[in-house]
Amino acid sequence: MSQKILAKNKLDAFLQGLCRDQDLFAPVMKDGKVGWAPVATADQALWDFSNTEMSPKDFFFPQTECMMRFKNVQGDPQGMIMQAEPALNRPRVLLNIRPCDAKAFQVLDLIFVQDEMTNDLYWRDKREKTTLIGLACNDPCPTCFCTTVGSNPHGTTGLDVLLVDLGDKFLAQALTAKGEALVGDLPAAAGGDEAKAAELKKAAEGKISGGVAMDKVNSREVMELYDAPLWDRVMESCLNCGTCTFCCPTCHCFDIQDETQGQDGRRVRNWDYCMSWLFTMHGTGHNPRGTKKDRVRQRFMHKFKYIPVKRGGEIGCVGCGRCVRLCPVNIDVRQVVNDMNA
Amino acid sequence: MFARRRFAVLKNLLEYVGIEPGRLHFSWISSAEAEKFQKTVAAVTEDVKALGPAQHMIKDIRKVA
Amino acid sequence: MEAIAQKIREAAKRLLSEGKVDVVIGYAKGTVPMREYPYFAYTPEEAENLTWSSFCCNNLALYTIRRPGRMAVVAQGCVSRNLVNLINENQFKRDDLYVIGVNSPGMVDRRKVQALFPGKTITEVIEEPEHLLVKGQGFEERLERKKVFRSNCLTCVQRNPVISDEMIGEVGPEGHGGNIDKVAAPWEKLVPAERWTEMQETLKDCIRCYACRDACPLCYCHVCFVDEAQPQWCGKTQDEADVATFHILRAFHCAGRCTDCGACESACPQGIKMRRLTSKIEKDIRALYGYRPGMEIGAQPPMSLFKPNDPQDFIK
Amino acid sequence: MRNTYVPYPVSIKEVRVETEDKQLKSFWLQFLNSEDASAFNYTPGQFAELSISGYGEIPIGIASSPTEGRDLLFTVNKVGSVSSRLHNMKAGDIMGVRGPLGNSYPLRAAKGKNIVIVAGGFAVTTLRSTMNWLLHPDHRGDYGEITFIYGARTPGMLLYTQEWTAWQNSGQAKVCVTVDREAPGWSGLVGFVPTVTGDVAPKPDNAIALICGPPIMIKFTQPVFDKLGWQSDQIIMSLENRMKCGIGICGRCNVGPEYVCKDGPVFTKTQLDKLPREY
Amino acid sequence: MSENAEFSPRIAAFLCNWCSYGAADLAGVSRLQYPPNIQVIRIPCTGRMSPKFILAAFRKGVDGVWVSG
Repeated sequence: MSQKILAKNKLDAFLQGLCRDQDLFAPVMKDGKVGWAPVATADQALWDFSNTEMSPKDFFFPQTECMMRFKNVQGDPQGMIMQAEPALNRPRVLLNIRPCDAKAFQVLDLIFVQDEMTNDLYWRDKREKTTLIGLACNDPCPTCFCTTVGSNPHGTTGLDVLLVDLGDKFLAQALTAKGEALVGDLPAAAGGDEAKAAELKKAAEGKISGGVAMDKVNSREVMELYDAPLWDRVMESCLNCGTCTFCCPTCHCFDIQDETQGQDGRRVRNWDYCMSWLFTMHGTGHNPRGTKKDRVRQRFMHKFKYIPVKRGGEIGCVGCGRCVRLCPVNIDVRQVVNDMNA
Repeated sequence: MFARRRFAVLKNLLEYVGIEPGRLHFSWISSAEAEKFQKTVAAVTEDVKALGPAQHMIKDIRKVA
Repeated sequence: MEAIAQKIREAAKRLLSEGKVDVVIGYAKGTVPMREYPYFAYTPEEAENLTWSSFCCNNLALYTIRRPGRMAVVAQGCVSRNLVNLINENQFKRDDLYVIGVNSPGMVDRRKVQALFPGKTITEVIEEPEHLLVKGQGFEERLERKKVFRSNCLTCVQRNPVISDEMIGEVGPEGHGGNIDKVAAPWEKLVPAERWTEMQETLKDCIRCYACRDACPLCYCHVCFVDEAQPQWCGKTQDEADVATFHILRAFHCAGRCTDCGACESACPQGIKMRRLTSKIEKDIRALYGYRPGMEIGAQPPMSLFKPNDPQDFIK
Repeated sequence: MRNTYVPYPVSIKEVRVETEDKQLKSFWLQFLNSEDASAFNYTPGQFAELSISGYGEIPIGIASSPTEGRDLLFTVNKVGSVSSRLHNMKAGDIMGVRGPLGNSYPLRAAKGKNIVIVAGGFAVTTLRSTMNWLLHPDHRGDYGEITFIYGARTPGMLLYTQEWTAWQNSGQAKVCVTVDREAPGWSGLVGFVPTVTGDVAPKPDNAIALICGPPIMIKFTQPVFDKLGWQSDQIIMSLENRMKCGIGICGRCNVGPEYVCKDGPVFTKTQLDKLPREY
Repeated sequence: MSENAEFSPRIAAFLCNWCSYGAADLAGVSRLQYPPNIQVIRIPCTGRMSPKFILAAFRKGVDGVWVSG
């Protein structure tokens, strides 16, 4: 695919083109935090930031999502019959998404869309109608460890276009037909630009100091890791709150509930988290993951063993480091995985 | 009597977050005070009526979510 | 600070090697700047990992709940008050607890520090007596510690532990100069409509992870009201009524018990200021019933008590 | 592409109280749309999410057999809010069914073999489906000896009495029904399922066993099979875990890497031996 | 509801079984007229009253709550 140049003084024109028929979102600074918001001009968006505080997964998998509605009247011909909510009516562009977050969507594609039965139309619809324009990381944070879990600060997986900040301009790499359509009209890059981008990539990779080793985790059996003694220490300080799962770009557990209000009713799904004791509680009172240890172990086993076993080696972690930064008791996923690998 | 302390704190808290004081009422009525009951119902209804329909704390599931 | 940390380690080693306690619960150095984490030392060797700094923001009293055996807890003023609370609420016996008391230097709010360097990555923070030396990619700056205290530490009234079996370092002065009554209940001056808007603004980023609840040493119910399913008191959605229900009831459950330790705000991944709610309750309890939680073993919690002359103007 | 979260609308055709404590009721459900009925292709061992608008969904094993026609049978224990609501519903009410979900008993792979079925309590539902399927004239000839062992606490707690009596009388299968303790009017077997299984002593040669029941029954039945020389891959069990989506996404029913809703609920003992006991 | 119609509030009334509920009963027996806006929920004692009930009532859309012992 083609390599183009997007000059920084041409950004507004480029963004205008993007938001003509689509909703355009980008990271912005709000109350001292980096979050996502609709933008129309280049100066509204952030171009120099580490990453958004929360993962952008709620664009495809909102924390609260109405799935169906029904008329809450038994006896009415249409009463009590579930009708799916309409699909997204306008396509979207996410600008300046980080490569790790884009990679996470591809991991989630493997889970939300597996076959004819396991085929989440809510997820798929939004994925298909969204274009992802990535912004390569030239300055990874000390908590980033993407290169050790199969991702990269300049990674292209899951993106339609990757922008690399070359100082006075961006190198725009089209990665899909959708991306090609967006940047096709831009001037072509010169050999020197690509070489500079390659240098920046190498430098960025070099800045990632910490990381995880996975070789032994991969070769060990499920039960060997499950019974390992490390979990007794990992769980000790854990609060069993939902922070790590809610900020995580690949965590995707949810709960489905019905709500009624007079003659209206809806079925809605909300993010849920494996740290909650209620999550697996049976109606009979039996709980298969009844202790804090079971629940803490589940999160790490799910990401680093269960998903790889089931999804052809793909890891359920992209190394964004959000959980490391936000965990109220500083449970560091890098340490946990390295202990699993010890 | 224990409830009284709880109600006091709760009433203050709800007022504090912006629920109009007139929306929440407490009263003591003994089972013999039918007239006080009648009067209190009327007073409570008047107070709430004066405030108009509630605006806060209502969960509206018809909204898009 | 390091001298105190050294003394804590020595005390812990002594307690563990003499077999006085099974575990020492303290803080260890975190893997990211400005974040120490709760640490459990079972052996004198493990006690080497204990530390003390102005980033010890978790309330360790939390970990004593339903924990069998004899434990020692590193406790500054607020933690000790929560320990007293728990003893008064019969969660464990005073005899099973050994308090390693420390005067709190006032803990630092890492969000306040970060806010001074927007968009920049802080890689290291070094403690100096009155200052913090903040280092990052391409910058280095010295901050006055007092300017970046957690808000609750600024208005703290109990820096020294109320109970301790052993005091580490000196008993220091109480208070940091802030006046709680001036900052508590910030919405009181607003009209009702503005108050509701302010609350929505405060809570708008809440992701319902319940870290505030889970980090709080008051919240030890087996089944929290938000987890009750039949009937469900609080919906799980992001609807403002559901979010507000959670925060209002959580705050209410702290009535007469909250020590304003700030663990909730420090735990929140979104930086929500939920003390705007709890400080109102703390203030009311003081004004109405003249009570400060956790100051004295054996004190009756105000919400399980009544006096014939309690205020009741609001009741018709 | 069909939205697999949206249940098919069905109406309740018939409600039957199954047990003396009235905690179990059976529901025959009829599809409102005939194309939905044809789309719902299932085999014994699968389950479906019963959807009651305003209350939610519960995963329940399908008790009918596809050989019985298009209507579906579910037997539901009253425990939570959805099942309690269902127990209060009557013929003609509209609800929903989503499925079929999960895998099924490996009956086609077991052609030519003897089959031993062990059921305890109300876990007999999908095994009722299996028995009806096996005894159907189209299938009976494909299998050897069929043994059906079923136990409940009291005679009044036994489900589908008419049906198993008919199987017994047909001579097509060896039917051993037992209750835990002597009871007035009960002339059949008395004793726990594991004991009865030991007495019947099914032979492992060219056979598979399908076991479904409460964990305690499974725990004590397994050693009986081991003693009789059965291999782990001959023993097939059906698990239950809390579920929501039913299609392997929502994350709560997994046992290790396997999702009970999608990769199960039917597992061989060989598979389960390699998995955490999170069920 | 049309704009002109007079607003008729919905009020959840939590009444203690031994006090106000009895008073309500007596009011009924005595044929005392009172506004029909209240929906009565009988509670065994005011001590059973939980703040959860009050918030739940508001969430369900009542315009006012009245608790009476």
